[in-house]
Amino acid sequence: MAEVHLSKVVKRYGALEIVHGIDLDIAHNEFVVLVGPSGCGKSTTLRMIAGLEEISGGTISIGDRVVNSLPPRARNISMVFQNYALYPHMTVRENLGFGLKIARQSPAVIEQRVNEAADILGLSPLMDRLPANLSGGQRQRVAMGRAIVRNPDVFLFDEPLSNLDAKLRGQMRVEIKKLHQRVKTTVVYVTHDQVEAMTLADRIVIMRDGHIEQVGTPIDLFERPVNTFVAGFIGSPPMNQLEAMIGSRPAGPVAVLADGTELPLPPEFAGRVTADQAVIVGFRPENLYPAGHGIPAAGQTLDMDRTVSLSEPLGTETMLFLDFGGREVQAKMLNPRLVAPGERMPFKLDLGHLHVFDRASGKSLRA
Amino acid sequence: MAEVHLSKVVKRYGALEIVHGIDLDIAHNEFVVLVGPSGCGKSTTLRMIAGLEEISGGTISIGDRVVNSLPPRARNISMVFQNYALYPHMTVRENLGFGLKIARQSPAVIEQRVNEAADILGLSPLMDRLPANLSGGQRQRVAMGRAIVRNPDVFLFDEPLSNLDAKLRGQMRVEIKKLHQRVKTTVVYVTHDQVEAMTLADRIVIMRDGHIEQVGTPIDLFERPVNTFVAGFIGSPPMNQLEAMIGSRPAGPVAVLADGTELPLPPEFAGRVTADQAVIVGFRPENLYPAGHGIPAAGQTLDMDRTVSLSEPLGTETMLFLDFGGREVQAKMLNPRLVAPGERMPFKLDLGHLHVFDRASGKSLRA
Amino acid sequence: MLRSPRAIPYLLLLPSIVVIAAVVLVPVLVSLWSSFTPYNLTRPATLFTFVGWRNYQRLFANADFWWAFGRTLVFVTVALNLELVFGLALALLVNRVTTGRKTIRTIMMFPMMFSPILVGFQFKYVFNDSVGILNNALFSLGLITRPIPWLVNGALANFSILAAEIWMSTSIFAILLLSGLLALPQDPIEAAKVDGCNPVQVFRHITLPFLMPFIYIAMTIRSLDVARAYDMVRIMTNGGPAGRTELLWTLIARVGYQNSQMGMANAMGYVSILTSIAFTFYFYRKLSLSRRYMGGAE
Amino acid sequence: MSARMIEQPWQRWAIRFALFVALAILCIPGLWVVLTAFRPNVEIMARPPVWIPQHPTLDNFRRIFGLLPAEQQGLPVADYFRNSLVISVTSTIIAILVGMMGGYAFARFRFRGKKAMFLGFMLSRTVPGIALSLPLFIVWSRLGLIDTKIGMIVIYLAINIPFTIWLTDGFFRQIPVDLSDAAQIDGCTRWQAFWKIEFPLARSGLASAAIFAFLTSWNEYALAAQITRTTNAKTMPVGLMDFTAQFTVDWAGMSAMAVLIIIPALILTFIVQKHLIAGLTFGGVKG
Amino acid sequence: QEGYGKFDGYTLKVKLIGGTQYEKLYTRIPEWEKLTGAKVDIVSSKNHFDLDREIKQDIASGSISWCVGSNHTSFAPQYGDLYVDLKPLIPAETLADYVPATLKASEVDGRLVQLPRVTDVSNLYYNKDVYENPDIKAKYKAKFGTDLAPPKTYDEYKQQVIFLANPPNLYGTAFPGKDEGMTGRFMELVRANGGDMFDDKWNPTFNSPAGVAALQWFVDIYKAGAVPAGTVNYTWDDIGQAMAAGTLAIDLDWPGFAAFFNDQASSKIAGKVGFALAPVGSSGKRGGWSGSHSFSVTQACDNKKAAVSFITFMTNYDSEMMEARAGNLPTRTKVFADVEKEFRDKGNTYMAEMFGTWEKSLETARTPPLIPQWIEVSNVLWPQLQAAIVGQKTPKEALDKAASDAHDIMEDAGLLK
Ligand SMILES: Nc1ncnc2c1ncn2[C@@H]1O[C@H](COP(=O)(O)OP(=O)(O)OP(=O)(O)O)[C@@H](O)[C@H]1O
Ligand SMILES: Nc1ncnc2c1ncn2[C@@H]1O[C@H](COP(=O)(O)OP(=O)(O)OP(=O)(O)O)[C@@H](O)[C@H]1O
Ligand SMILES: [Mg+2]
Ligand SMILES: [Mg+2]
Repeated sequence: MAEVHLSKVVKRYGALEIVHGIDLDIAHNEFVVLVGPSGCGKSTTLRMIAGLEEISGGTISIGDRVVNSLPPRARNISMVFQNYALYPHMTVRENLGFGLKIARQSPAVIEQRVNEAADILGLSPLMDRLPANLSGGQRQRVAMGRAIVRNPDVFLFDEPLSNLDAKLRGQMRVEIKKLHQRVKTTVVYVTHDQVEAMTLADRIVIMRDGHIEQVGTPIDLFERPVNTFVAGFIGSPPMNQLEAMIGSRPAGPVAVLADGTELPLPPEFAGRVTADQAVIVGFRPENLYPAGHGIPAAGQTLDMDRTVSLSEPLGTETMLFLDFGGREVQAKMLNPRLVAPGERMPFKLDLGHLHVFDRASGKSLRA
Repeated sequence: MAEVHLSKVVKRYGALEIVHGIDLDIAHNEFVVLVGPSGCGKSTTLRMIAGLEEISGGTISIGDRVVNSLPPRARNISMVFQNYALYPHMTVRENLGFGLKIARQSPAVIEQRVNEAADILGLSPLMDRLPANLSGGQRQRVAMGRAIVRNPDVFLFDEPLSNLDAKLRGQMRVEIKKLHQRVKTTVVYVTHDQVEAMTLADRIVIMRDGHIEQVGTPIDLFERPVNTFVAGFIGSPPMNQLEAMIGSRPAGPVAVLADGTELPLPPEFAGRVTADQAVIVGFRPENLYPAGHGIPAAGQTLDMDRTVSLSEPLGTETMLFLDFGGREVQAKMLNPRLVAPGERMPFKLDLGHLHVFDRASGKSLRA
Repeated sequence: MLRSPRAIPYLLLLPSIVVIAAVVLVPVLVSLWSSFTPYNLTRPATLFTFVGWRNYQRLFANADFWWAFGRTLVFVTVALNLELVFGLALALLVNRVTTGRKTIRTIMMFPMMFSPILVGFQFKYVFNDSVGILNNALFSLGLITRPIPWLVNGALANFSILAAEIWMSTSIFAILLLSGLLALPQDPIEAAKVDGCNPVQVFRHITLPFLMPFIYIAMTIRSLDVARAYDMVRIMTNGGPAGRTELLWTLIARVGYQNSQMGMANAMGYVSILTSIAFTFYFYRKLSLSRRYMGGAE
Repeated sequence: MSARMIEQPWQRWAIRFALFVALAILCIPGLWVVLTAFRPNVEIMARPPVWIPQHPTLDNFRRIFGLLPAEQQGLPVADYFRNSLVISVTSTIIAILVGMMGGYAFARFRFRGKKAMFLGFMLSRTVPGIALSLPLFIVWSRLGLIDTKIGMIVIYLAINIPFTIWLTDGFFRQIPVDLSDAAQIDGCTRWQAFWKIEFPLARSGLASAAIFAFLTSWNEYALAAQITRTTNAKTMPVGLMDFTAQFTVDWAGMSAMAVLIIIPALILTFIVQKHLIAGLTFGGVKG
Repeated sequence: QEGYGKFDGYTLKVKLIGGTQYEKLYTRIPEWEKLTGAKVDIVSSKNHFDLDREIKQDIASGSISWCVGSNHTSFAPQYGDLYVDLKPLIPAETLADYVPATLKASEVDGRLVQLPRVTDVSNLYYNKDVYENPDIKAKYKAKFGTDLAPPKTYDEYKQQVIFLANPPNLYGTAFPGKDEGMTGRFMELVRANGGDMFDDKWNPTFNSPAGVAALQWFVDIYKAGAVPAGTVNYTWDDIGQAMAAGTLAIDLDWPGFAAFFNDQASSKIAGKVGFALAPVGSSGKRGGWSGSHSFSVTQACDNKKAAVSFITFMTNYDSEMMEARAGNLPTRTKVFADVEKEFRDKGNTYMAEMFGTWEKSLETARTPPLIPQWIEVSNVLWPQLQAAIVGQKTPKEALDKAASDAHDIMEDAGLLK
């Protein structure tokens, strides 16, 4: 049993406080993904859990032991370091097998486990190279392999796939998922990749500046971000966010944009907004689409003609940039065709998926 | 004028040949993105262009000078190293300003340019830190900043954004685009991010194992991959590829899958396939969708009921895994709803977007 | 030619080569020649009498020489290894402290400030059996009732000069290894901790391999440098009593300068050079192997 | 990353204790010499022993400087000191510069004859002093370098250069090549890249080499005794032997002189050792 | 007063023994410079052994560019014809002022290659705390039937030191156990026993019965614990320190220690030191090992007159008085009497007594064999002596081995007749 509990955990470097007393309970066998902007304290948090960084305040426990002053080796964890931290004097094979050797596994077991990991990671032809003679991605895979050959209580992954190509990353993602299902360990995983976060996580933890902003299942975070930060952070391209004032209309409250456009709010906001409240209205690019080139909205839409200022074709979809409500917003065009900048097109905004946040606090006004 | 020409460039480490004589012409002011699986020789190629790696064979020229034996500083390039290579004993400010100082720019100019870059990169509060006291992403931004403060003839970027969060990465992408437009330099850019590749590149170069597989505009590569490798590499999730035999039917050639399913081929393949030819048929997950949850196909579809074995909700879309043609394939469900594994749904396969490759050579059979 | 990049390493090495050649090469050739002559210091003309291998033949038949030779080998081996172990331990300790680091390091190097001759006198008095401080201390503590003749008994005398040598040189190892420790990368150590290593295992599997190149460098430097101990040994025992602490260096110096038989002394010198070369070669091989992983050109 | 590791209090104390013991062992024989310098001779090797000086005195120092009425003639300590300082400092600086160049060449370049040269430098140190001293003396006397500071400086260079080369070679190898690559991309010549990037990063290594080189020259006796003769070039350790006569050794005076030798060495070492810095290359490269 | 000549503008290069004990004399150099108008350039100033090594190097490298060198009777034979014969250069009447035996000992092959500056010979110092202790005296008397007084013979010496030893606080005596000191003390006893180191034909004879008896004497007192066990490693300074520390009852030692032993600041036995003549051996003679520090003039000197003037000045009456006042044995007959008187007048009977005692012993004093090979022979001899003393060999075995090695050396040198 390896649940991980962080309670009021603080990290200071000298006078500089980096992590401001975070609380987090991770259940046994849970897969938690940590996301957040660069420099928000993700790695530091992992390193504190691993025991590599002194904890300036609060407690961390693994299982039912408070581990604050336990050395890393007593915590039974595996970690993929953001900067790999390979053993430069050992070959790939030795790097992979080192943890097992220390755990006094028999050579046969080591051999087998190492080869297995190497196969998964596509490292087999490189087993006798030194890290210095590997490419960036190959090094990262070695770092990954070193973690997965072991059977720890907790896996800590710090951006383990960031330097791999999309295809390999996809494969690895599946392998990690399998691994997690097979060995039933607790995983804390840092990533900047939205797809990874969404597909792997049981729960996602969003950090900002050493605080936790929201914890929840992927879909939760995606559909019910508690504030503008989370809304802007989850989903790529990010949610369009526009300043607006609440107006009350007979049919219900509307959001009045800077250019006077009125967006009728979904019924769930009735009673949660007050007239003349300064708010932020958000909608994802997916919900703004050229007519006929999107997922037809289930409910009401706002229809308009807009000039496209820039288009970014991505293959099966194209991102379109256009002015709306006094700002540049992004729209997503499925079933794409070539769009030249300057082209005027009819757009539809799916009003059923509007998000509304209080402008002062940034907090979501949804239930 | 800084076009870059690689002609029969070979790189060997001892007896091991890593780059096998590649040819590549990059026009002045072109933005070329290098993609390829981990370890295929992207970094090596950049480093040879930069003059950091001896060229074992062939020639590289920048502008109209053959630079094979010119030292790096004579080539007037900026480079972001995959492993950052920050000056550990200099503060962020000094790291950023170093190149300018060496070029004997006046302190005022240095100050201004460094601050500008720091602003773009969000490094301003960290200017007096040493690299050792930065987070991974912050280090990467310093590496990036060091390159962009200068005005070189050629920019070389080696996975410059891999450790940044999606939001920042989006911003940075825009900045790079702006930079490129402003200073009119030639850029060679290595990335594993499909969106980056698609949005930034004038042309994408796909490498595999030290060879160039295909060079073309992003849309070109996406829509007309020359072989199964490119088809599988561009697009995420990757194209579904199934083994099939060509059968000839009165209505035109069909691909017969392992389970006997027949897929009528788009008309463009008529005359390009022969009966009983062993082929690979490919289609992107976007073109296989639960009825009502996809972009309605323009032409013919294949309709079928299938059991979903696994679903991965990603927010605005959900990936579904199902058996088809004797293999597990991925389908994309737009306008998603919760799908439980085991649920049986009606699927549509858009037959207008089929790709067909010769099975032996992997080559595309399209014109 | 000189401007071509290929010349750069040679240019960089040129000053070193010139100095070494000037100071070492010519003298070495002269002394090599003289080892084939009956060269006597006070009779310069003897430098031009060639006697072939006579000096060497006599040498090989000389039991005293071989005793001194063997004793020197043992002395060097034991001294170096102990100094290494102590120096390493010291460096590791000093590396761990965070407060008063500068002072502690300086104190650590304290014995290095002592000129070897001074160390000779110092330890001669320390080990003096009747008025030396060691025996005095042992008496005061009531540990002995009869003075211990440190510099007389064969084993004790060798122990004593060994102790002096170790005292004098452990710091050198410590400082060289400390600077190696300072350059130690932190990442692999952290990785090893996470991989389950206890401090000893971290040391064994990470720290030590990283230090190995520095250890070999320090070993090489010291193995060639122990001859510094000559000044010290000469003053402490000058090889006595009854040749029990005779080392090559005391023997050679006595033969060469006191007895004026430079030719013979140089022959002895060459036997020891050949041994040193073997040592050096061994260390060089080890060094190259141990830093295979390091950056830099092979 | 300069992580501060988890360390139990008992560990901290154990380390402090072990260190204290180690330093005590290192210091006591030396401190005894220092104390001797401040004792009258009666106390030095007395039976029963006198541990703490009962009658501390500066007479031993006064004697050195000729300040005692009985001894009008002091030793030319000022000259010895000047010679020692000039010789040691100059030879150290040059040895570090020249050796560093060599070390850099070995660490960063491939070239023909590299192994042979590296070995050659090593082998140059295998020659025992005795085989060197006389021929060296002969050559030096032909060149007029006997009893000159230059003569000593050159000799110490030859002693100090080889190990400076090995040591700096080791340290330059520890510095990721990518850093100098980055500097060259930033427009540096190789020379600039060296001075601005690699040199500062090799600082610890250079400092330890410098300390070692300096103390070696500062304390060297055998060759100095041979090549130097007068106040022109005689160094402090040779001056130390002024306290030995045919039948006597003035141990008190010698100890006082030793103190005079040790103090400047301590000061210089203290100054230089601040460059021994941990983790100079941390944070530079990833992986 | 002698005339010292005029050498205006000439620079005399000299190579002098250095060290605090010897340099006091050099304060007189300016006076000579004033007298003669010459300048003195001290091209080297080193201790005894280093100076020897340096001179050998100069010979080897052919770089004799100096005129005057410090010398010593033990070293002089090695230098061959480096130095001139002074007899023709110094007036006989001047030479007559020196102690004849000392001057004689300064000759090598009949050539006066050096002008002696201070002489050394050993006599007994004893600790009055021990020798005048009624308790000890009574016990001694009870045991041997004679009064306890400084020994007259080596046998008595042995008996006393064994009796008096009470380690670790008090030893009977100590002797230098290595290097030339060991050889010298042995030689002294061999000669006192009627033997010698070589016969007329330069055959080593120290393994004669007289030699064996001499070595046996050392072995006996060593075995009996009358000397510190470490004595085999002692050199003069160790013995001096031990004596000054009050841990020796009696000490056969050099005159230079007299002042040291009586100095409150350096010695615990100050005021309690007595002198006695060195004991005699079985032949009834004293062994009297002596040697002198001296000055020599090189053959290569370009102005031998100036050089001779310099060395005469440095050993003239005033110079010698200066040396004597510092406690060194002068080499001029008159100075002995004068300095003794001077000390007595000043109430320093201690030093006066010292000069009296030592002057007596000079008559029978002898140098080691004045041959270049002496040091080399000594170097084969003392390790063997040590071997016997520490019980590794019998005296006979040890001496036979040394004699055979010495024989080889003499043969190689072509000295054997
Ligand atoms: N010093 C070396 N010796 C031998 N092989 C090397 C050396 N350096 C790199 N390689 C090999 O060269 C190949 C190309 O390396 P390169 O760094 O160019 O890959 P890459 O395309 O940048 O990969 P990544 O995306 O993982 O960074 C890799 O297979 C790598 O293992
Ligand atoms: N040694 C240090 N001293 C001071 N500040 C530090 C130190 N190490 C890290 N920091 C700061 O702590 C903050 C958190 O760092 P951390 O490495 O945890 O970020 P992160 O969330 O992992 O970011 P990234 O995604 O960029 O890796 C950063 O702002 C960083 O600048
Ligand atoms: Mg991080
Ligand atoms: Mg790469």
